[in-house]
Amino acid sequence: MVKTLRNLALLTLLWTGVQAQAEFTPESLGQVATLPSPYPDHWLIVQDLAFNHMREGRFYIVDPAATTAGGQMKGILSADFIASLALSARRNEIYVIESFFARGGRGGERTDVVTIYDPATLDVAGEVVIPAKRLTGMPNHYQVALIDDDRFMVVYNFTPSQSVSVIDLETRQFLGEIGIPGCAFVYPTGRRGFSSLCSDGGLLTTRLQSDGSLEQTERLPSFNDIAADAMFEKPAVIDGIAYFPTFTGNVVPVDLRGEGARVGERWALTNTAERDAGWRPGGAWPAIADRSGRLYVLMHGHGAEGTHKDGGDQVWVFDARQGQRLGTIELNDWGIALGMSAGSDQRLVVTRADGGVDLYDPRSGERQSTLLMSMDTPLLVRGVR
Amino acid sequence: MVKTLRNLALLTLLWTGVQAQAEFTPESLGQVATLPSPYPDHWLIVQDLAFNHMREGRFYIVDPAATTAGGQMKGILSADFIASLALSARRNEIYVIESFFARGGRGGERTDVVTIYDPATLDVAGEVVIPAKRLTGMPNHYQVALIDDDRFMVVYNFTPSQSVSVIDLETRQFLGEIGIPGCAFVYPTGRRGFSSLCSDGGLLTTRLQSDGSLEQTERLPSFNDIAADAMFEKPAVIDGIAYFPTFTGNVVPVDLRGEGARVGERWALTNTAERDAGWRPGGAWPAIADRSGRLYVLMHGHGAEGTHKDGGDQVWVFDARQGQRLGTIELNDWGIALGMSAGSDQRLVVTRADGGVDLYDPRSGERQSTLLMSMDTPLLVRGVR
Amino acid sequence: MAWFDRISELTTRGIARRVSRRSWLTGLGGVLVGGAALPLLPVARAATPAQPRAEDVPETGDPNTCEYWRHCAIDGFLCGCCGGSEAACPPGTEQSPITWVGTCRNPVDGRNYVISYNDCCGKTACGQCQCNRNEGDRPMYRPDKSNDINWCLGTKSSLYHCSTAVVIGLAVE
Amino acid sequence: MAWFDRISELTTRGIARRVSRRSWLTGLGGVLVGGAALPLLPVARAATPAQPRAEDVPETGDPNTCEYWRHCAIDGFLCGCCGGSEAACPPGTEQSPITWVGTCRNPVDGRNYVISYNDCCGKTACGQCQCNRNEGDRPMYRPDKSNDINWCLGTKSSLYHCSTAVVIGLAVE
Repeated sequence: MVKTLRNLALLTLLWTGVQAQAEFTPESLGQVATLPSPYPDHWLIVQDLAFNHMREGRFYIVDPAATTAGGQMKGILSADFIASLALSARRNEIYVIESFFARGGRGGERTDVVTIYDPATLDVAGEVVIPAKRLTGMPNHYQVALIDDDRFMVVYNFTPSQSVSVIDLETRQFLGEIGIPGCAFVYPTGRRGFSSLCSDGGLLTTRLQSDGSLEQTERLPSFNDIAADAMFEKPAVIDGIAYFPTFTGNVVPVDLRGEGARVGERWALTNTAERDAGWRPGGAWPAIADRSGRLYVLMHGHGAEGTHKDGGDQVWVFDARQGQRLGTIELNDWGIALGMSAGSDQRLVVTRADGGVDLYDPRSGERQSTLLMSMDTPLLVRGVR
Repeated sequence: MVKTLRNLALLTLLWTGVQAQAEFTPESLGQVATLPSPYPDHWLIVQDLAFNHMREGRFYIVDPAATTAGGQMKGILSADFIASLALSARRNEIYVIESFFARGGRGGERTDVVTIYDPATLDVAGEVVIPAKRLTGMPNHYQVALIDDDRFMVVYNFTPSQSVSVIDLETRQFLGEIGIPGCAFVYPTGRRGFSSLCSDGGLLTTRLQSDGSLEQTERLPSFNDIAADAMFEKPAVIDGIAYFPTFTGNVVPVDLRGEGARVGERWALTNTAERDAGWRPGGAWPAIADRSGRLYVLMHGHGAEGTHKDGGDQVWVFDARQGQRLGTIELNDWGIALGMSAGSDQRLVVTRADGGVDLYDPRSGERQSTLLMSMDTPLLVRGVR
Repeated sequence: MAWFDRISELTTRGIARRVSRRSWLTGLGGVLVGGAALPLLPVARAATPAQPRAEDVPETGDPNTCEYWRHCAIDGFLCGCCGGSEAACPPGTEQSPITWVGTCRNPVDGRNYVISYNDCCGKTACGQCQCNRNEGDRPMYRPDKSNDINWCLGTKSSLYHCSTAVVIGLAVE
Repeated sequence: MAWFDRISELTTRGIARRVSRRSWLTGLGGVLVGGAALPLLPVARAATPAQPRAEDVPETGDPNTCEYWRHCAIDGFLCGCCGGSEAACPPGTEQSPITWVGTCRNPVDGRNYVISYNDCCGKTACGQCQCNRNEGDRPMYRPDKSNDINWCLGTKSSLYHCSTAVVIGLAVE
């Protein structure tokens, strides 16, 4: 896991009167650690917003199975001004979409960049400068999407005009901007499209041509009662179907597999008694799925108007296709966001209200471990693919 | 203290169905607070390194007499990458010397800048780009100096070549670089000069001509036994005489009033018994003076090699000219750096090891107040002139 | 502006906050989320002659706390803790001309006021007095109602420093 | 690299650290600060054939703690907590070719080793495992002995990420 610095002649400055000893072979200078490729299934990527220092956010690459803080921390990617991240296994690249200010903490010209990392070395493999228009705000996994087999990246812009920037990852070029007026975010749809949720309660699907230009858009009329029961903009996706929880405790499935999005039949997370007791979903990422099709929803009791970001102390488990409750996980500590590791032996990841990050066995509901590194404001956690 | 935004037509976006009410006059939008000019004597400037996020350091302008956190915080200046600060009453300007990176947390081109602030509005009044060579490291008040009646600023560079950048504050231009090989920092000397401490134990004085170019340099031979009893690079200055404490507990006065520096007679902070008990000065800023000529030194017992940054739990008070101990202040909490407010009713400011900042009455030795704002890693504190 | 940090907030203020806020604001939902169809383009309005702090609004409470009545939908650092006030930006910053608006009930007169949560911009995060309350807040696809968005838009710099809570009207009851 | 943050260190590790460190290292001062007159220009030395971790050096202790024997003059974030190790930089960073050196006593064999505290550069502060120990440290006007300096010099970027502690020699006794 360690490479020595290439053929650079290392200048070791010995200012002291130290002499080389025949008996002693010094350690190598210029060693830089590398990471396995691909990353093991169980690794995680944790986004630390560093909210009080948001120009200095970080993504941590973490091995949660290690038993020491140093063992868990595998690498760090800088993430300026509440960045977004995307992974491409096919391209073997990590993308960080971030914003820089020419005069730092006092502003100056803003430059938005897609930084391209080699996952094994974490070296910057390239960058694409994009219009300085990307949405900045609380992070959402669907501010960026990879479509067309990871050929194109689309980044959601808000100025407050709404559009996406299209990037060709093959040529590492910014291709252009496509308007999505009145709509937000990019949920991958079909082969080469993405859908966006709209302020009128509807949905817009945008399809690209093979050169990355606009092919066609399609609007669905309102199916989202934003005033009375808004859909979270944060779905859990299972086999191309996005399950959007709503503020008062329903789930709206949207099928994104075809060329156009299709809204499925909504179902309730709660029965009448539970709803009357105020059980509602909530948090910075309230729902996540595992590979078997189970849907995990972070729930709090006594919910009301304004509690939709409060997270919860329980995770309710559902069969997403059947809309059936399968069980309940009682969290050891209050959670505010959910994630899921990759692979066959998945872990449910819960970001805690106190800044900790816990891993639960999604079947037994037992807490198995807690991340040990020091973090400022970790929020969203994802698996490594 | 509040100005409304000049004649800009404010665009207030009312997306809601709210209607103007005849009975109701809305509050002004575009209000921006301003500060009194000059600042009251008792205000402080606190440097928060934000060590874990050093590209996002801050200088806080603080009224320590206020009784709430919000009342104490008068304004914030951003301070990128362990910045330096200088004040000019004559020019009515505040200067922050800082470093920006074109690609933020992952580096890119570095730009060093002298940012010029209007103290009343904290607006950026101008900037001077200087060579990206300034020393970065733990902060020292003498990384920057204003000389020639605040006409010129000199900034200490370390690449590791040692030099100063000369800035004309009148024209806001970088004039040039002057080498100070083997020497460090800039202690204002005479009318238009500065002195630097050298690695051979000597001292270099550099005098500028009236156009800011080099006039003459003068080297003093070694008077500083760096191995056995190094002078801190952090003096307390009284009427042009810099009192440098040493690691083992002496004081070396250096007279900087004339055209050349003159080394005075060293005296001891401790008697034999105290020295044997290991009483030594220490900290990130171990000594400070008040306007009456008293010298305050942060002291710890059981000192030894390597304890010189440990701060202390006592402040010893001396008559600096006589080298006589006047008294002892027992700190309520362990301190790591000293500061002093301006004016006639001065306060001794102690940065605590736990991140707090306390104010003591320098005469009675009583702690009078504690800063209430939330800070990451406050270190150096100074008065406002 | 519009950020949301459950972590430090829940940590510092405790879960109790949820309960008190919830009970205090019960019943406001209707007012908060009512309204006509969303205009897709911002409606600009020239500033009316105004005053630093509305004399018509009876005041109570500490403006530098999250519990202050105007803060029922605030998300970010309170400008009153950063050198400004609940209505004024700190020195050296610029108030964003566009933002989201909330509706908060004034406990003194029992009336609902429209609060404009204009962000102050051009300096990096203030880092003081972070609050997050979400009465009437909606997801970011409904930007006019979303406090998750950085509203430093239309300003010289999009750097977010802190948030104000300016009373700009009485809500239509 | 070379930073010093009394605050968080003393906060997290407590005043007790001072005492234990002091007693542990008593008597090393002479070795640490000895040496000839300071060369004004750095003396460059090509890297000798070397190995990732010296087999000649008997090891003990946890390299990710401040108390680890090689860390007697370290100042900054331990690279072993950032994705690297006590001798290797974390992925995506670059090791500074110039730095300050200290001399630390190895408690296993009782010998003094020369430690090169090379900083890892090109990413912003790691923020993990901050340490500050100052055996043999001298003020910044003696740069070869100062851990207060950001030693990300001669690297592509001067951004400081973390510090390594590489054994490069045996001290002349």
